[in-house]
Amino acid sequence: MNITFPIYVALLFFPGGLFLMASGLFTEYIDRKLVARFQNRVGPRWFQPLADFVKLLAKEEIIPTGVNKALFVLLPIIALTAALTAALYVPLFGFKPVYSFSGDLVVTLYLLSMMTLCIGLAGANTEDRFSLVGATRALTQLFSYEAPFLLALLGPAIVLGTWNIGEINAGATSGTWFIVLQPIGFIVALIGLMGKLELPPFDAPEAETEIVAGALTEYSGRGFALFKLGRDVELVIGLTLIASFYLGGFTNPLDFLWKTLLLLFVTAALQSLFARLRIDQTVGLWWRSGMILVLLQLVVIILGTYLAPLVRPLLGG
Amino acid sequence: MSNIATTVMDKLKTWARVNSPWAIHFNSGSCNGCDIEILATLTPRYDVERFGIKLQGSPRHADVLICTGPVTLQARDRLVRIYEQMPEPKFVVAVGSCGISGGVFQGCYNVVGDISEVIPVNVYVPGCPPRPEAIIHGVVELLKSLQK
Amino acid sequence: MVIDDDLKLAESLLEKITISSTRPEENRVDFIIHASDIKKATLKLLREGHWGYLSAITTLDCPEYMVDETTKEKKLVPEKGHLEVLYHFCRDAAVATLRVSLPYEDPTIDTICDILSSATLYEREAAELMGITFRGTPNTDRLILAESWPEGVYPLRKAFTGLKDLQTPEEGVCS
Amino acid sequence: MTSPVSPEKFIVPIGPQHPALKEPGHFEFTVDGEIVTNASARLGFVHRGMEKGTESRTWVQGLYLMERVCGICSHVHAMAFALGVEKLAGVQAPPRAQAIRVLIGELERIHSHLLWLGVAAHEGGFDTLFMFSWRDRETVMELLETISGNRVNYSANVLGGVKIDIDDKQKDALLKGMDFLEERTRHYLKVVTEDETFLGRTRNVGKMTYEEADTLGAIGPTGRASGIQRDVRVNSPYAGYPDFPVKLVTATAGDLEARFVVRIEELFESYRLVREIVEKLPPGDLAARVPRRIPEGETISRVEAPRGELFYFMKSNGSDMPERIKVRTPSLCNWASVLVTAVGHKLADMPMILAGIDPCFSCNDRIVTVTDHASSNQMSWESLRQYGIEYYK
Repeated sequence: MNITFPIYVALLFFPGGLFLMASGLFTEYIDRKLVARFQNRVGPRWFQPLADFVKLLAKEEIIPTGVNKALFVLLPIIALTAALTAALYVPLFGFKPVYSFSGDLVVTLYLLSMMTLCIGLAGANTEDRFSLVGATRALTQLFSYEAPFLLALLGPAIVLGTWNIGEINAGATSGTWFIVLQPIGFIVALIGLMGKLELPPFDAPEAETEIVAGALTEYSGRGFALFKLGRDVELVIGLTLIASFYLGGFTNPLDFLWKTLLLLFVTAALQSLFARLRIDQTVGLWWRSGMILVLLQLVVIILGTYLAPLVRPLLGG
Repeated sequence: MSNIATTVMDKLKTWARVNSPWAIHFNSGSCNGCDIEILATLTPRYDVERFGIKLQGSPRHADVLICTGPVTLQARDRLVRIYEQMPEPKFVVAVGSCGISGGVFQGCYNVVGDISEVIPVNVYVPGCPPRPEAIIHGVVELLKSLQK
Repeated sequence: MVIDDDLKLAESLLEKITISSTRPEENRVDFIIHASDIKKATLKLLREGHWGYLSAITTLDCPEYMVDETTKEKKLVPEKGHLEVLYHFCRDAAVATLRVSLPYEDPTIDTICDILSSATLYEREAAELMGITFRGTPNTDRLILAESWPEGVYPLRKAFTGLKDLQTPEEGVCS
Repeated sequence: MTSPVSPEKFIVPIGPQHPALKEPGHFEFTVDGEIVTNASARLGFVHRGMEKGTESRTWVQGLYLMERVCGICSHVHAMAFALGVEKLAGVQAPPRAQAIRVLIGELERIHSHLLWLGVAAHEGGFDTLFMFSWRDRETVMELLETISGNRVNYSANVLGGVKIDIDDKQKDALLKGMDFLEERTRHYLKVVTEDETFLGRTRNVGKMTYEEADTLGAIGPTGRASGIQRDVRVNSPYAGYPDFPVKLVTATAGDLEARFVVRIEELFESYRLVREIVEKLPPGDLAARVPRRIPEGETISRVEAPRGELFYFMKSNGSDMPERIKVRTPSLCNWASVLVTAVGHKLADMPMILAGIDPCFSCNDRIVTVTDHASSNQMSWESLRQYGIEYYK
């Protein structure tokens, strides 16, 4: 389905703004409900994230002393806008990406990690010790999972020879699914997404039982609401990215729906299975195992793509 | 036109506040009988997340302060500080008869005895300790009072 | 019976420094010793005899009462009476208690923290609630009472009847 | 243990309000580089002045006051108090009452250990285990409620005996509950000893050797995990324990994992005991009369609480009000031994070490105070751990 929407509709309503936020909230609901059901609990009602969001908007916003006021107010807005702009290049809901150019994969990834940067800055901005530590942890985690996550997504890009998400999505629908061809890439990408969104077991930066609420301890009201919404939107975009790369792209909304929900189910299961890793364990896990696996896989891909044309005439003839 | 907008906004605000009351728990000297019952409300059998109640870590994120214990002298100013850190509109639920009248510890030298002497309290949940259902009922009563 | 041998062992360990030893119950023995011998006694019991472990330090306030003729109920004689410090050592079922009595005017005793470092907790509590000073104890800061608690007021003393009688606590309710 | 004030001394204050601690506590770890040089806690937030309270209450009122020293082990406090008063008054509770006391004591140990398993898992971020163990704990809470009418603070004890009885319907509810719990606990034992993320946080963390534990007087599961043969139910049996002997559960590793395993194995022991008591419940009446005025005298009553030996010193002066009640709770001993062994350990392990001894603040509102150093700069608990990790990298 490659109907293209007029730019304003795309930006404000359909694949872009409002609908994306609504789907972000709905994904958060499904995620919390799944985790609760795994823990044998009943879990929240369907409109819970919406109620949380509206309530937080209606709450009084406390600006603590010793804080750079402009930065304090601006950071949540930047975080949310970064997440929303990243959505333009991603084939949301099975439609062709609104705007794509070659190399937009790298731009999207860095727009997505802008959110963690904003949280890190927000934490460092205040004097509260808990958020200072939360900020250092968030940034440490950012540096440790960013590279493997990018390399894992590069796998299919190299095989299809293009860095344009739209084309990768189209290419992925043709051949066999990349999850079969590059299983390591899929695993590292999925775990990288969980690390990026600080979902448990990688939620050391906002470990509720250790550092109160990490970098966002000082935020209340609107700022906290925007940060939470930004994270939900990022969850939707991340799932679409991995689903379109590794689960053989999607051509229609139905295709999109069942693939992202499948991935969401897997992440919810992973969330409730493990204890929270200490920050040094998460960083260790990434640099030692994640990085090496992905590099190994890239070497295999590169050998495969460049040697194949030489070898095929010998074999196939 | 503008008053219709404001009434809709108010209705929306109260709907949101009633459906997502985030709570924070402070033990101001309790024998932790009430605290383990508050914790029990999170577990599968009672699960307060059905009503949107989530236990938050930071006072900044919380609307409802669930306070237990007869407020010992030592915990008094910390309790006041926690109360002041919470953003408006904030509510207090005093769980257990210690918070209401000092309970069994009345007359002990280090005990203030009644939470409402230190911070304004909206709902009292009597019992030593009250059952998890009673604590949930207390919070639901608080939410009903918000509706009016 | 095993308990009896433990008690006899304790008595043999301490017979040189005890003033007198009694058996209030079949599994307990009490030794009355001088305040200055406390270090020697603990060393003998814990290190030489390996006699169990220090279970608790209890402090007693034994003031003198005089019967008031008119109202016939007991009244405290101010500044009269003595404090008592009890060191309880347990070994299986047997409990040996070292009893030291200290005068009101100068309730000081040596610390046993150098023998048993974890005893600092019990000494800290005794010092704060009953007003007994332990010479040479490593840490003398306030233990459990609130910072706002007035100095020199010892709640577990019989003379203490409540903070309200001393001074009214400052204002309470805020906004 | 005098710690010299070294220039770069970090004092880390945590609490009193902290989501990890279900109760107020304020911990200060003085650190020299990576190694903890001095660990002290400043509690007092839960100090209600109960010992003084008992002196202005009659013996019967004192029983209800002592039940609320700690909500999790309320029966054990009441039992120790009642046993002490009976010894002073020279009264012997009937055998059926003693057996029921032991039964409720074991049920309370089950509920306390399951509670601790959940809270320690929650502290380590393993929320699913927290939810599951607390869901299973509801079975034992229900059993306690059917027997005594209340989930916490069951006040089954009366001076001279017990005021509740166990009929046949309750007996088979107990047996059914025990079978369900035994099968669940076997699963938890497997999780605690095999789940590698959990082992990453517990294996040889907070190690305490046998000698350290012995000299410092570590008691309860913390001490038994280092091989200390100390369990009041075995060394000096009280109430109904002489006719229902207990097998001592110990481990040797002395680290956090051993403490987990010891507590879970004690659960199996408690299930066996409850089954045995339900079958062989002696007949007879429930309580003996105890006079209002207790004759003059002193006594010591020692009882095995879920966290270790609970020590009561009671002195009566012949009137109907006690002269002096001294309560030394098990957590005080555990605190002392762990805070001393914490010296020399790594910083990053502090949270789990503290969670490992099952700290119960309201039990021991009388712990070491803070050392105030003008030169110290304040770090949060977490930034100290972060400091540890930076140092490690």
